[in-house]
Amino acid sequence: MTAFPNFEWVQIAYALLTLFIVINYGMVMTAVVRKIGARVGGRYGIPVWQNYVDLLKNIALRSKISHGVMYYLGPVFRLTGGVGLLMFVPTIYGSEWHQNFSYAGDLILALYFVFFGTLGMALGAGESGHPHSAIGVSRGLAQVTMAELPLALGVFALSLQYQTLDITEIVAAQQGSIFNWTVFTNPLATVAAMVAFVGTMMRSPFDVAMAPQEIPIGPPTEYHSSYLALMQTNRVLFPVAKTVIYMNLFFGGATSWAEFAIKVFCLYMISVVIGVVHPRFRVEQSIRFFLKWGLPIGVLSILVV
Amino acid sequence: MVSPLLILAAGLGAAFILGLLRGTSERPAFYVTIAALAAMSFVALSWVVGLVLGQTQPVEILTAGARPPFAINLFMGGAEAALISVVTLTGLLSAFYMRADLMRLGRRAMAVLLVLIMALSGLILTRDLFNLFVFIELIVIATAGLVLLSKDTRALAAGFKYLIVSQVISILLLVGVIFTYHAHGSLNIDDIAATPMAFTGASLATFLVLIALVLELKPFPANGWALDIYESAHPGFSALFSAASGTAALFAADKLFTAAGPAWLPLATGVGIVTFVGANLLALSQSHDRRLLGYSSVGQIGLVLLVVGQKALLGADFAYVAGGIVISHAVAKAGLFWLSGMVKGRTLSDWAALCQNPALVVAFATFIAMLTGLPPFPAFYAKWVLVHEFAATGQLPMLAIFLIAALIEAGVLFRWFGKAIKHDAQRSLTYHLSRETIVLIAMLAGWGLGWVWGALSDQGNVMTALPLLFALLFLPMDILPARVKNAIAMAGLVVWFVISYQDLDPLRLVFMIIMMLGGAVLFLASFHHQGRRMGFYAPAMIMYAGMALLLEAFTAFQFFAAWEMLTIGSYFLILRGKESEPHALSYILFSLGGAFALLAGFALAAQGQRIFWIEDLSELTGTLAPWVFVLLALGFLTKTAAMGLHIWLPGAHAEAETDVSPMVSGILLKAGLFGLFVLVMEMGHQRLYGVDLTHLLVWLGALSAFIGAVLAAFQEDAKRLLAYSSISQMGYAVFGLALMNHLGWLLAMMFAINHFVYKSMLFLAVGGVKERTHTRLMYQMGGLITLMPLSFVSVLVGIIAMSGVPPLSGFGGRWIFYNAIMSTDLRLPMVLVFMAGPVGFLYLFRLIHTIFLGQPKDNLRQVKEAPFWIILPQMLFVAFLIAFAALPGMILQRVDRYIGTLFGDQPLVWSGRIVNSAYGTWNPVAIWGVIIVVFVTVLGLLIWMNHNAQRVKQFNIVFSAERPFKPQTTHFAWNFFAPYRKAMGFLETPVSTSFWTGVTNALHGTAEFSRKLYTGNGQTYAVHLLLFVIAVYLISMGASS
Amino acid sequence: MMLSQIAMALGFSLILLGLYGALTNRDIIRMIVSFTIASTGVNVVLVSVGYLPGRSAPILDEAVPVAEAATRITDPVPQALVLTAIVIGLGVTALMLAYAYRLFRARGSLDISDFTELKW
Amino acid sequence: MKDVDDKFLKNPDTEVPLREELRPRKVTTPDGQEIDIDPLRDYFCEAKPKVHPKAYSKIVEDFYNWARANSLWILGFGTGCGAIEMRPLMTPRFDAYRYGIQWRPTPRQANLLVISGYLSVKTLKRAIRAYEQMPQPKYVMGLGSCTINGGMYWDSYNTIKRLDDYLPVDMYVAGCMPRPEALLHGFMELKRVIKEGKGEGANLYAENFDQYKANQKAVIRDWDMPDYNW
Repeated sequence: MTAFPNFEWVQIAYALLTLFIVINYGMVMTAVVRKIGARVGGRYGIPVWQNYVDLLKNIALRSKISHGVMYYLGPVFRLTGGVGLLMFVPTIYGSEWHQNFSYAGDLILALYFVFFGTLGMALGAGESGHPHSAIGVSRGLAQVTMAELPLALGVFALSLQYQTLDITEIVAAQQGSIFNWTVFTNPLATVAAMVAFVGTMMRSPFDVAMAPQEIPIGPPTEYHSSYLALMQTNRVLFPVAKTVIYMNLFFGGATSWAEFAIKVFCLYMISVVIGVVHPRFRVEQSIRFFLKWGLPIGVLSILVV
Repeated sequence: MVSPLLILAAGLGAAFILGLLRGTSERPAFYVTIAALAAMSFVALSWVVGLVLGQTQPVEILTAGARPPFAINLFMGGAEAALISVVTLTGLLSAFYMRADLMRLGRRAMAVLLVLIMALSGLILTRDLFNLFVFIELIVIATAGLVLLSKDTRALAAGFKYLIVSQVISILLLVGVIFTYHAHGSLNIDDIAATPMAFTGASLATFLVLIALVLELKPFPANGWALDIYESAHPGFSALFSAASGTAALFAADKLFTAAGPAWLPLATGVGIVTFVGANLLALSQSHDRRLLGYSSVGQIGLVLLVVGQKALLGADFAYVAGGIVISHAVAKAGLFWLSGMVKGRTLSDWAALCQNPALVVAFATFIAMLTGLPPFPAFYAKWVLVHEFAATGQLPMLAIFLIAALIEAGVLFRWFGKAIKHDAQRSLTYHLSRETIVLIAMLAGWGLGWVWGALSDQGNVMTALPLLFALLFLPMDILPARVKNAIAMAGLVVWFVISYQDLDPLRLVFMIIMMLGGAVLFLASFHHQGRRMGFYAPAMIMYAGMALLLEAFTAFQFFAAWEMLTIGSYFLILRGKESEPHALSYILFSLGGAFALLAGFALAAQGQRIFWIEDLSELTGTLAPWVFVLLALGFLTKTAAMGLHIWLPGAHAEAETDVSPMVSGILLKAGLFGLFVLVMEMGHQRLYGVDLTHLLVWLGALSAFIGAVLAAFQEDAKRLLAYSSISQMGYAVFGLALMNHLGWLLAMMFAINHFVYKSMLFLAVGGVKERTHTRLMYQMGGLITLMPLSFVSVLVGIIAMSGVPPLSGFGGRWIFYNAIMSTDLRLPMVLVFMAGPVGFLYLFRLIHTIFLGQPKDNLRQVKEAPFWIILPQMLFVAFLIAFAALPGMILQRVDRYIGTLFGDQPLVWSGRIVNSAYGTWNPVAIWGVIIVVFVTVLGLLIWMNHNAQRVKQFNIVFSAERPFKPQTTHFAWNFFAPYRKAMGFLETPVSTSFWTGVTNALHGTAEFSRKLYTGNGQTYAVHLLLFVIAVYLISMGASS
Repeated sequence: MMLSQIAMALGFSLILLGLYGALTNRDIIRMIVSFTIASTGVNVVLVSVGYLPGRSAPILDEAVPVAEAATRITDPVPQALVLTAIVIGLGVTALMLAYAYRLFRARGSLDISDFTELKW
Repeated sequence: MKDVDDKFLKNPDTEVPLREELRPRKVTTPDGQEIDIDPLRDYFCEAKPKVHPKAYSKIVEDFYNWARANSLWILGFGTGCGAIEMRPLMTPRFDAYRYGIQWRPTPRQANLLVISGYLSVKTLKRAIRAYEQMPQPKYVMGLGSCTINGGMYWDSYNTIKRLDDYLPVDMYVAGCMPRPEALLHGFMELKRVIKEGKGEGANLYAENFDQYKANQKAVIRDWDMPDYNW
């Protein structure tokens, strides 16, 4: 087992534990976020367990249809992308339990594995034959080309700064004081990456791919029942997994689940807050936004490192 | 040895005998003519053989029993014997060729023909100035007589114009002769040579003699009359006029230039280069085949005149160079004129009739290759030496002009070839077995001469290279069934690999694996073709031969010859595509342009060294080195289709046949990459005006990677999309290479391997789809996943691999990329590369979605999976990709170690299956493990929950409570990235296309404008002639004072 | 010496005259005549170059014994050349006239500017 | 099951021709063969709806029903004036979200089809299609008297009078129009019905499929779709 250094079966249990915690955290957190949104709007809002109920309801649906093999596999790709991303990133710094399988690769693996689910989902949506799905994918891909750019630049600046691509080492370098966090040592890279963060969270103003009420909901138009359940699971898991990366890279990581919960929540709220006060961008508008703001900041960040 | 005088005597004697025959007995007359010509040829050839074998010595023949200057003397040496052989053999073959017309016109015509050949031989033999004049006048008379052979009534006018001009020339010549005599007291050329005169007023006589002979060579622009003759005369005679008369006149001019002394050589150089450029430029706008051949003849003769002008500098090489070009020209031009006699129509497209006869197509290709100086023909060796001489003597502007004009010439000829191959024949061939035989004899002579020149070359004989011979074997084997040839070709590639892989370093080995074994795998797809598939295997194997030789090239010459070979082979391959004519032309032009840049680069680097070893590039220093780097890089970047030099690629790759596209994309592009590898490995960092050239390469690579991807996203044509994607991928590779660090090079290698695999796979898959759907437009497809599942799988694997998503091998490339850029100080170009990555998703998704997903169309509802033989290699590639993704070490580790020896570092640590760099880790097996386990678990979960899903059909979609109208209106495919185009469409502006279009338009415009010079009026031509003489005189006076 | 110079000047004048004529007359026959004039001029020039005053024609007979030939005759070479040139000139002129005849037969015209189908 | 309104039964003698795009036709493949295309057969799944049994164990079914009741996803399909009454439910005043109710833009993800007013025959076709595309179990709620007996359109020439003849209605909310409070109450009642395991309209529809189809086809003149829209 040279490929799996120090592999023990218990690691799988640890990883499942991480997965369990993160999914539940995601379920509750997204519900809480929605509830906060409702309260801000003067509504009571959904119950915090609503996500569980919806999930269960979808699994409990009786009739299902399938448009074909790729359609069937789309949600599988999607969830594998989310779970895999979580598995490839150390969740809690210093905890042997929650390193997951991060020895499989480094930051680059995480950055590229983000696309795994996107690609599979896009393919599945494509096979449904629904034009709205294709339109949604077209928009989403077009937007992501530029949205990922500031992140790539920020990460490049960051890895130049720390001279490593290993997430654990990057987190380790930020320990000690809050001022060791990248957000303070390298604010430009952080800002650049956060632009990308906001841009890829599928929230307003960058939610033109889903565009509810316009092209119904884009790629998942044809998905329902357990397919949708898998996607819902991913929908709560994936943003958290992604936020974990940002947390690890820019905000000192987390040494405990409590710190994890707070940091992820705060980061997540950034995109929520921006989202509730901004109307939706069209694709070319958001691309211009990234070119106008994300790109210069990113370039600056790689130049000053 | 028979006296050379017999050559003249036989001609004259036979002409007299013809006079004695009865006017009605054409047949005996013809036999007499043939016998005389055969006798003349025999004598000439026996002299050649004798002189070559050393059995005889060159001989001076005295006439009238007195020594010069009191009598005329002739001289028979090696050059004379060879050229007379050319003249007489051309005469003999042309006589056979013109048999019907000669019989029609009777013995007088035959006599005139004999006199012409005799006079041409005399022109070559004579060492007497006045005798020269006499022979020239005889040639004029005979020519004017033979022009009348043509059934074209316009030939009459052409002949008269010729006579007018000849009158003027003879006046100039005679006046020149008499004053030369007055000055030297002798008419013997050798006597004149003994006391050469500098260019002064008194030497006006010499000038007149020389200019008269130059005018005989039809210099640009004083040559309208000659073009009219070419256009209207009988092709058999035109062959003589171009090949034999041109050769003889050139030799005469050479004799006199030698006699006049080196001070006069610039005159030849000047007139030669102007003629070479002008004639080729004007040929651009010709649509009449024979007139085009005329221009080409004029250009070639100008080229030889240029070589004559370089005589003093070329020294011992002169005969080799001039002879190479002259003889290539003679054989090729005679062959082409003979061919033109078999083609009925007179436009270039009418040559499509040749396609009925493959042997003639091969002959046509041979002649064009001979004219453009491609290997292995004599002109190739000649051009090599000539260019090196230019470079060694610092005549750089001349070098540039020469290469540009040669490129224009190639453009003219290959445009013609393309038309002939690709257009539909309106009229069939006028077929005569004898005529075909004659043409084929000329073709064989061409190949034979190629061998001779190769044997004489000190660089090595291209014709003896085993791969090339193997490739040429496919010409006669073309009658075999395609599958047999295919098996032989595959076996050839594998065998070559087996016998040669041991001597290679790992870097070359990887390229060898890609090119030879990869090529063999790609040939699997060719099993799909049934029947004979004429004309496919020879070019394909020539291309592979070029690549095989390229990898084992150690001298610049070997490298260049191999490069030209793979270029020409791939050109013929690309030309086979359905609509590929313009694209193949732009391909060959860019490739030859690139090859000429290589040639110039090597020549500059060699600085007169006879054998230049590639590895000596590293020892170049001083101001020269960066320029060499620029030129070589330019050459290689043309092949890798870097941004700006890329416009040939999309069309060429897209229009090529299904199994050709992967060859030219997956394999051929690697040749350019290999060249760049060699270049940066040997030359490293070079600075020009303080700019590190590798930095420029980094930028260029990044730009290609980005723009190529953006352009790919906007294509509607699946194969064009893949072609643009190749530009992008090659951009990555160039980028990695130019980073000039260990990981950068490993990155380039990784891309070379990956790009070969997935691009071949994708091209095959898309090609397979095209085979079934008969279209390449993606929006016309859709929903093919259920019909062509295996093609879908290979596209799926291909796009995952190419986009760099883990776990497939593209991710390895990305991982190395990040590690490589960590250790470089260049940062800004990364922005472009970072942008290129996600854009890759755009076109890849579009590719798979619009073809395989979405709504199936009515007419494609019942298409079948792509043919087995097209699928088979794809599946092999899929397997390889997966294996390579899990175990990249099996190839990369060795390469990595080798690159380590070059840089003296070892940034990657291979511990077991894990790769560690200074910055991070890549554990491909673990990645696979995690992903597979998660994927299977989730899939199992879904199947457990949704196993009873109802399979529905294409219109069972929610459509706002409506139903879709038709599949065509429901498939979202055309202009798929409309939003992206809205934002980034400005990148689509065809800047480089406009630039290159501008260049060609300017050339065409100039040609179109300048050719109005040739008004067709004989008097105007005479005026041109006089003005030309005056202009040359004034210019040379100015130059010498 | 005067004589040869006059002859040479005359010869060149004839050449120029002939060329002028050939280039300005459109009629083919006139052109041919002009060329004949020009070649006559060339012949005159040839002869004038070889002319040595006071010597006799280079014919070896009783009047000029072989032994004295070198000092008594003019240069024979130009004269030989002229003879040849005349012959050739005749041939070319005849050919041109033949062409003129056939051109006229073909087109009914002798204007050189009518024969410009072949151009560009 | 009552019979349909006989007022505008379509005349069986005048057959409405099939739309051009749905007519069987011949198409030439790239290889030049002629193939037959029958759009209705080739483009649409022809399977009939199945009756789906309840979960094997009662407690699981109860649990599922609880989840179904607390996660009512409404298809945003407004007919008639009732659509206006639904909007306030999303506002702070009524806030239906707190009951687990939300609106989905696609039938695939919705469980509850609210017919919010009168249905013209033309709209009926769309309603049927939307209903059939929803996954089981699914519920129909009729708003206002129009869906019960035609209401003010009782003698209209092209408005259906009893929704129940065409789709299995689980819950009617009376009124013309019912106010949002009434709607909320209706939802609460529907939740109760579902929790009791009586929300089996979809199975009813599948069981009496032929009857429903006959009723639907009796009024819809241009039936240009398959019998069941998957």
